[in-house]
Amino acid sequence: MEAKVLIPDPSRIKEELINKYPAKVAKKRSKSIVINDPETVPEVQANVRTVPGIITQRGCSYAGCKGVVLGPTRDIVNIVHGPIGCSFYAWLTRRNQTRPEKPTDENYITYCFSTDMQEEHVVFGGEKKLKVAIQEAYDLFHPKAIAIFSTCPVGLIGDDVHAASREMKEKLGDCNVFGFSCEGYRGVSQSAGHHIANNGVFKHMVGNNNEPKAGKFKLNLLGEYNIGGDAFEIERLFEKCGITLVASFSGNSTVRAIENAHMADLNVILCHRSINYMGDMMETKYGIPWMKVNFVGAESTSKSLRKIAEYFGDEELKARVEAVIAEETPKVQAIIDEIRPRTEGKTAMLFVGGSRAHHYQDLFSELGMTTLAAGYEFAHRDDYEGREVLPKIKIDADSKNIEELKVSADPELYKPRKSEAELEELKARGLEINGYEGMMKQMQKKSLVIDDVSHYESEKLIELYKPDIFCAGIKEKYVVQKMGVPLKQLHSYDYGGPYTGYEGAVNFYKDIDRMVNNPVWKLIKAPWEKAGAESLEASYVAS
Amino acid sequence: MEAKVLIPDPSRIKEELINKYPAKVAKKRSKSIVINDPETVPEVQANVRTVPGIITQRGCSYAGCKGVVLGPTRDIVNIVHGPIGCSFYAWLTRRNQTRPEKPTDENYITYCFSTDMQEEHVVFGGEKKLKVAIQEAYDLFHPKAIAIFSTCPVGLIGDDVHAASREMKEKLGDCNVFGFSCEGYRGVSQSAGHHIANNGVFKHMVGNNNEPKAGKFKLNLLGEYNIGGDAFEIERLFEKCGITLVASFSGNSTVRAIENAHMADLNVILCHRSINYMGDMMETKYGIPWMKVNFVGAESTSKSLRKIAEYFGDEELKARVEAVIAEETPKVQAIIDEIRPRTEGKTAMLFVGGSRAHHYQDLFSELGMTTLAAGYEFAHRDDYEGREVLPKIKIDADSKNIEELKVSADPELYKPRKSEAELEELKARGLEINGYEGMMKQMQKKSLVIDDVSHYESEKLIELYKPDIFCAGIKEKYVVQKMGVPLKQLHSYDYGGPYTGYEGAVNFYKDIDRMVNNPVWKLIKAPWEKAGAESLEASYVAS
Amino acid sequence: MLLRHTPTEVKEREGLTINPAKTCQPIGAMYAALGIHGCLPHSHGSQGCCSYHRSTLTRHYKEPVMASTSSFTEGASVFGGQANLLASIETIFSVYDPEVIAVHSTCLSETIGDDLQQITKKASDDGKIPDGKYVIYASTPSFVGSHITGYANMVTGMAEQFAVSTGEKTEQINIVAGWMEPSDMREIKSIASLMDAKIVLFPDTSDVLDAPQTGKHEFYPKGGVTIDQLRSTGDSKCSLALGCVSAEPAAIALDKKCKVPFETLDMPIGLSATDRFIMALSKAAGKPVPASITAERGRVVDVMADMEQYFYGKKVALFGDPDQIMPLTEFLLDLGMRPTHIVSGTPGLRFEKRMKEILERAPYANFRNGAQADMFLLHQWIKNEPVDLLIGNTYGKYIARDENIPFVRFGFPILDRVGHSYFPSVGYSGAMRLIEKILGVLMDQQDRVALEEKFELVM
Amino acid sequence: MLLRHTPTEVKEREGLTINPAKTCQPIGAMYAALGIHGCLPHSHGSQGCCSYHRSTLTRHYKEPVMASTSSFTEGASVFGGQANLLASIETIFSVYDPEVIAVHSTCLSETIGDDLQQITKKASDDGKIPDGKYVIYASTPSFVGSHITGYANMVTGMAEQFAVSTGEKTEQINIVAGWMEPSDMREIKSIASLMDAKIVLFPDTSDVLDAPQTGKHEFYPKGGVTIDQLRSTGDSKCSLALGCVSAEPAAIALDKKCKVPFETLDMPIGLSATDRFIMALSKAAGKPVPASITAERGRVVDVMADMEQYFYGKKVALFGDPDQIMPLTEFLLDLGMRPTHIVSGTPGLRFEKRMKEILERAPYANFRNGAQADMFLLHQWIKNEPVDLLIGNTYGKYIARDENIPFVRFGFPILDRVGHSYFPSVGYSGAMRLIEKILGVLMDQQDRVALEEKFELVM
Repeated sequence: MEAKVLIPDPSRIKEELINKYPAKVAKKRSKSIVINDPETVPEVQANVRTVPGIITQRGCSYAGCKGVVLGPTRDIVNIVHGPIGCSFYAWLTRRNQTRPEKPTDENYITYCFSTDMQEEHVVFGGEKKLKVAIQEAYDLFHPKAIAIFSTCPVGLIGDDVHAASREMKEKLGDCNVFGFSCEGYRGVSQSAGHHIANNGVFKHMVGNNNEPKAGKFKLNLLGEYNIGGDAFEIERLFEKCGITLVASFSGNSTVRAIENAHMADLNVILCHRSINYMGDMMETKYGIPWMKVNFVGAESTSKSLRKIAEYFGDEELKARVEAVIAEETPKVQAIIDEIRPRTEGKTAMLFVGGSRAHHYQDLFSELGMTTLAAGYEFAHRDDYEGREVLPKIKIDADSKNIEELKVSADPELYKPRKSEAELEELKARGLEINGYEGMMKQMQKKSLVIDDVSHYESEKLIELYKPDIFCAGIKEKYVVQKMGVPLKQLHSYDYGGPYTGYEGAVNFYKDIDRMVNNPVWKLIKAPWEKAGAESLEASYVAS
Repeated sequence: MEAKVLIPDPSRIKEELINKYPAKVAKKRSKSIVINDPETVPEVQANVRTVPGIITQRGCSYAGCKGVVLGPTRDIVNIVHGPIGCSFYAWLTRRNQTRPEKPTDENYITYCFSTDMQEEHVVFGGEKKLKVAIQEAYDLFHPKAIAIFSTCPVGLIGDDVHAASREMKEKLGDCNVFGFSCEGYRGVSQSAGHHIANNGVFKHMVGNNNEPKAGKFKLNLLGEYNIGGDAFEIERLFEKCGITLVASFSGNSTVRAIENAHMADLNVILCHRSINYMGDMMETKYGIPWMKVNFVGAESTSKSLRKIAEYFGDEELKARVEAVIAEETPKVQAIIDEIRPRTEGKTAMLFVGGSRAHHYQDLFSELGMTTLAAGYEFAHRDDYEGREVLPKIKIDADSKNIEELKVSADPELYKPRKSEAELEELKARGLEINGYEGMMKQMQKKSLVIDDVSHYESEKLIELYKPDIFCAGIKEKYVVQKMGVPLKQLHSYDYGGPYTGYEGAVNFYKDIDRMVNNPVWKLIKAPWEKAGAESLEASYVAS
Repeated sequence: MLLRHTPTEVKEREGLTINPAKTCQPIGAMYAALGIHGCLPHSHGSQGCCSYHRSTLTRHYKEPVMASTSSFTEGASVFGGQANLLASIETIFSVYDPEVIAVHSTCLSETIGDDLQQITKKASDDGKIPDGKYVIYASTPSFVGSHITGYANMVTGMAEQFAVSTGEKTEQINIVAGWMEPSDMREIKSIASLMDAKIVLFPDTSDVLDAPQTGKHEFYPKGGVTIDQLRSTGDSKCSLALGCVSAEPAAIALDKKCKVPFETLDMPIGLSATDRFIMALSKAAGKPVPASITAERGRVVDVMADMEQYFYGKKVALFGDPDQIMPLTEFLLDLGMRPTHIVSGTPGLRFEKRMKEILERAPYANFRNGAQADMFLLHQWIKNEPVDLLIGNTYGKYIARDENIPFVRFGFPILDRVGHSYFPSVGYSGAMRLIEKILGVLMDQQDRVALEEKFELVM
Repeated sequence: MLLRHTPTEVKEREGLTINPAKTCQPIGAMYAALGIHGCLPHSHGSQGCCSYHRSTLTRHYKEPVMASTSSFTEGASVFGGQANLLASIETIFSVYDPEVIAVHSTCLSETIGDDLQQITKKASDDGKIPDGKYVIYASTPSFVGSHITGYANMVTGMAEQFAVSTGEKTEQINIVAGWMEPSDMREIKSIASLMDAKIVLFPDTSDVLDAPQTGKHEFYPKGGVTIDQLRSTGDSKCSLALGCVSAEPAAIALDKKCKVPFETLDMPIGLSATDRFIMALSKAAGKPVPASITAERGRVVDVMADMEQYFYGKKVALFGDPDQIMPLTEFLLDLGMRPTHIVSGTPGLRFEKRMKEILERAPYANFRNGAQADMFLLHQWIKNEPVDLLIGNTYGKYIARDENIPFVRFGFPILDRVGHSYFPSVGYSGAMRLIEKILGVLMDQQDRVALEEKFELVM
């Protein structure tokens, strides 16, 4: 990838970013601010505590567990055990779209359930209330599954949500009830919650439904939460290609599908950060290999479809994939051709999530735009540097607190989908099985990589680089826009999307074109604030 | 009818009403302001010029012709020949509802057509433009009929709309084209326009369609314009009773129906003022008697249905009418019983139209409310004093200008529906055939009757009588309400209705209850404007 | 379908106007006259005109609209209306006691050739005008121009017939209000007051056509430009005419009569037109723009930036009056929208020229004004190229319903909603209101048509 | 159906809250703190709280919402959060340089028993608070009350921790703002200024959460009550608390600490509550009510009278926060409407008592607040007795769509429309806006469902 724009000297910039911090803070932050070299891939400090008092983008473990991973599945009644707020804030705000097959099918995505813990429960314990709540939910809805999410006080006061869940599961008989110890203080960010969620889903759901699934090329979509309908577009492409989607983790998904996931022959991972645990555990227990894919960007989509076809090694599938690509890409190209002259040479920054800051660079690249700086909100080093760095990552106190499931091959269900030899051959042909090379190898030299960027650093970056667009989340949106720079939300897509696949790429091109070229940015200054505004005294000439 | 409320001395009030006028004006107005005596029925000066400069409720001849009579029929393309305003103001503002049988049926009620006369046409004549307009309307819509309405300049510049219409009718072949010389300056009010409209409809439409109409009890509804759906309710009752409506003049009506009207056996007249000409002419030409009816008020509705049954003299019909009355009235009574305690003893004034100021007194009476004063906007003496006064009415210059059609019995179609003897017998049984007794005989003694009330007089009346409700039109609505008195619009019904029949009565009761008892009237004074508002200095006591 | 007979195919018409996007002069003159304190508008014609104009204005404002008429009958039409007008003047002063009667003509009195100047002079000569009272007039033939023309003519009449030049210029700035709402006039005065600019605004219908409920009918409500103020306009240092069609003629008249120089501006609707108005007022007054105005502007731009995605590229059809349509079109462009079809029944080269300038940014736009530039044509255009939004007066609701188009009521008349007379459309506050309204209907539509899985919580 | 699983039959629940009509304390504290000039709100808890609160406030205001967090991890949760808060204070003053840090607790820090008073004292003792800078705090456990409680607690904290009594009373009147929009606070100040009443309003988020677009991010926007003003509240002659739930506690605190007598009023929403506010302010200031306010009131009554038919007897369901619901319910009654179903998640006897008084005029009304008084229950009530109008925050749109009910967004949060932060709902201007909004949706519905022959031009 070649630099389209001149990048300022990054070492000076790094200096500017940290020089206002107290010494200890500056020292810590400097390890998370890295000048990229795609060849050598320097180490990025990641997945460490945010300095208290720093204005961070990060959320909590509960957000990662309930908000990100479990929330999108439509037919689980997700009860948040705790004071009302946690459940309220996660109510429909993530735009996980879902489309039941029949209008009468279960769909609780629009509901918000909470035990609404009061002071007496903090003092005397909330398990009893939780069990009443589970019973009431069951009586009202008779759902297939009820999941319980622990908020901060729950762990501290000693409520055992797992015991309560087991008891109620037993009592109800036909409803799977399970809990998550995803208190907000666990770990250092949402990331802890993803891990906890993966563990729970793996333990309590995957493998419950051994019904064989029809289809020749069966896979699971891991880490696709169907924000703005992303999964719909991928589903469309899979269907066109003749690929069978067994389960999606967890956008537009159902309990029965996830319980059936182990019947697939491949896991494709979109959001590496939030779900790679699941890929690994399913490989170990059931023998299903996983592959990192990316459906963000037209080229990436084509590449990902080809990788899937390559994995299955079926000529008919390969031909069909090629036919789909040939059918879809010209429409995309036509749009690119129209828009690119207006976006070419512009610059972007992406500080968001745990995978999106990587994936969306492809779309900007397709628009001829350069990524000046990027970073994740809750990623680990492997997301930056690639999974080869995994053995080198030190486990700190915060990570140690997150349960690491002991998984072994299932005596009955373990069945390696590919032999060792086949896997080796696939790898030799360039398929990165069970691997992910991270973001930095794909970013240009001298671009900045910053983990857990702070508000202060964001403002400085904008001041120093004056990017044409900044990608982050809702908390950053209006701050950045106040500086006259459009901000694209990459969590909620600014209520647009989908951005996956070919249709999504077109949506994104149009949105970025609109944002960077919007007439409004030229209207910010009032005429009287502009240099050279005429003097106040007017002179009139009578006719 | 007994007085429910004490009426102030009307002679003093009459004094107050006119004492601010210049002497000549006062003298003129005093003849139109009459203290009623239902026994003697004093003469009311009516249908005379409004004094220039006086703020009057009245409109013009065009309004009466196009707005009132011709407007409601859905499948005539009504082209207003003149500057744009006249057509614009009459565009949909009268709430003449219409319900085509099929969704694809002709319905031009939502359209506004004008020749949009410009200065050049005033100078050089507008007939050519008119003919082009007719042709364009024909080419666009292929309507059954096109009617042309002359506005003020047309007559003055000498455009002959009748000749142009004849020419175009001939040219188009399958479209009835006819004109009206209803320039705004003709006559003294809308009333002139009604007469002109009646003449035109009679000449150009009635009798064109000799198709026999099925049904045993066939009648036309004259002077019902389906404002707010009034005609729908009457149609509902007719259908329930087994009465066949041949044509309505002209609400919810069609060209074909009106052309067929002479096949009916009875004309019932609702709005005596606007349409009595038609009743007389059809009697003369076709031998169809007419009867004044009133479907405003539950009791009046029952009475009118009975009168119709009596006219046809059929026992089965009479029984059916009684059954309908028995079915409908209890619902009405239940509502009256609930509402009347809240309206009993309240007072009303009605200054509106040419029949409504009479009819609506029945509804108020059903609510236990007293009419203190009433008058018409554009009526003639017969509407006040009864048709027996007709021979005594002097024809003045303004009336003389309105064409009086010479009508005689149709050699082929004249067929007296009732013999002289039958008619005499019906009259003897109390059926007022071809007659109307007017408003004053039904109003209580000492109530005021005022023709063409002026704005000044209205304000004075409100000041002096403080009525609980005032009935008039949109121009008066907010003036009166500013005085803290609710005004019920009896042209547009305040966008409510229907008010005819039983359902209409219920609607009206509810509306009046709502208006006179609305909490808003108690909120007019701010607390600090009220007598005894506490002093400005507050004293606080610290706890 | 409410307008089921409107065909998609557009054919040029020459004789027939269908569903007009204008009405006639006298109503404009009546409206303008209500903006003088203590004034009774008088319609010199047959009763119907006065009745129709009062009714339409009343429906739009839901307020008393007092006006008298010469009540022509056939006789007057033949022999001339002088007697009627003289009688009217006498009756009016004795019964309604106004400060001033503002007479406007009608197609009727114009066709028969009544000369208002001569008749009012005669009334004066005959002593029918009490001391200290006035009768002014404007010639407003219905067969020329539109209601906007009538408004402009009456405002010009005010300037011509009241303004006096004493020879001593004051620091006062005349602001000639184009046809706008009472709320708009209130807002203009509020802006001038914030800027500490000494202005006289005329006409001024605020506190006239938005009078409070007090339990008493004030025949002449508290508002309106006073006669003293009108007289003083001749000594003002300059005039700002807000609207090249409805306001400029009065400014020209003042310049001609009293040598008051003027600048003509678009009516301050939307961001850019308000920017120009603020700049012009600041310059004319020699006062800097106060921070509070700059901040208010900044809030508008803020919302424009934050909500840009909902505006961008949306096609808009609009109809109405020139001085409102021009800046509104520009505002739509500033919002990133596409003004696609535009009609106005009001003719005029000045209007056409300015629209051409504005539409340089929208070469795709259909625009027509004057003859047969009616809502029937607009509807046909929409059928040929559908739009995302319709803006116009209440009559637009028929098109909006038939074609399922989000609809923002704007202009005159608005007969079926309240708010226009209380909340301004001019200035930055007005721009914010327009933004809220436009966003509101677009988002309501999005919410209405969204598939269940696409129904958005956050927007 | 978006809420397809909500059954019509109402069953009492004790454990489960579904679709809450409230959220938790800390967000209220954060919002209140933003109403102090130069203040950085600080969330003493895990990161998620701060992130969620900032996100929700940002979505509601579409404005920057800056706040920091103690970023608890498991260690802090076990060993106490003192170290995190001390470190936060140090970092914040050096990096973000606020005038004041306003710390609020969370369920986490409350459960482990962190004592904010003690920690902030330690920060002060340790010299971590620069001279002339402040750290204030409020205890806002999420498991008590609601977001409204948190707001009240932080406002009380402001009063308690800043107010100073010098012994010399001033002519100043404290106005304690209940939870209202920046636009509302701006309007309160504008009313006071019209009345020439010397007031200090706190908190005051105007010019903070409605900041202009300037091309520059002002970390501490121009608005907010200043620390000097807050200090001066102790000498004020009296306090008016606008809202017995969200504002009164601060007024009581001022009375206790500095002997400032107070009067508690309903938030001035709608006609009657505004009447009482104007009267109270007039009395407190010893100033007559200016004619312009009386006229503005009269315009509201005028529209109420003129449009009464559209309101009368219409059934309304509403949900939201106590200090808004109470006067709104009263206003609906003044409009002749029938408030039929009302829920609020916020508990409280004061609230219940006042609602009971107001609902004496509506004995038919269903009202519940506190535990399980949620939108699920409201929806069930609506299924049992349908309504003509729904009023509440954005979450109401799901019920509105499912049940085809006209919907007016009012309260917190509004995530899918703009306007609430720019146009006030309080005062007479706010009453006019509410009227326009309510009429708008009712009439839109009428237009939508009307048969073609019943489609009205004039309304």
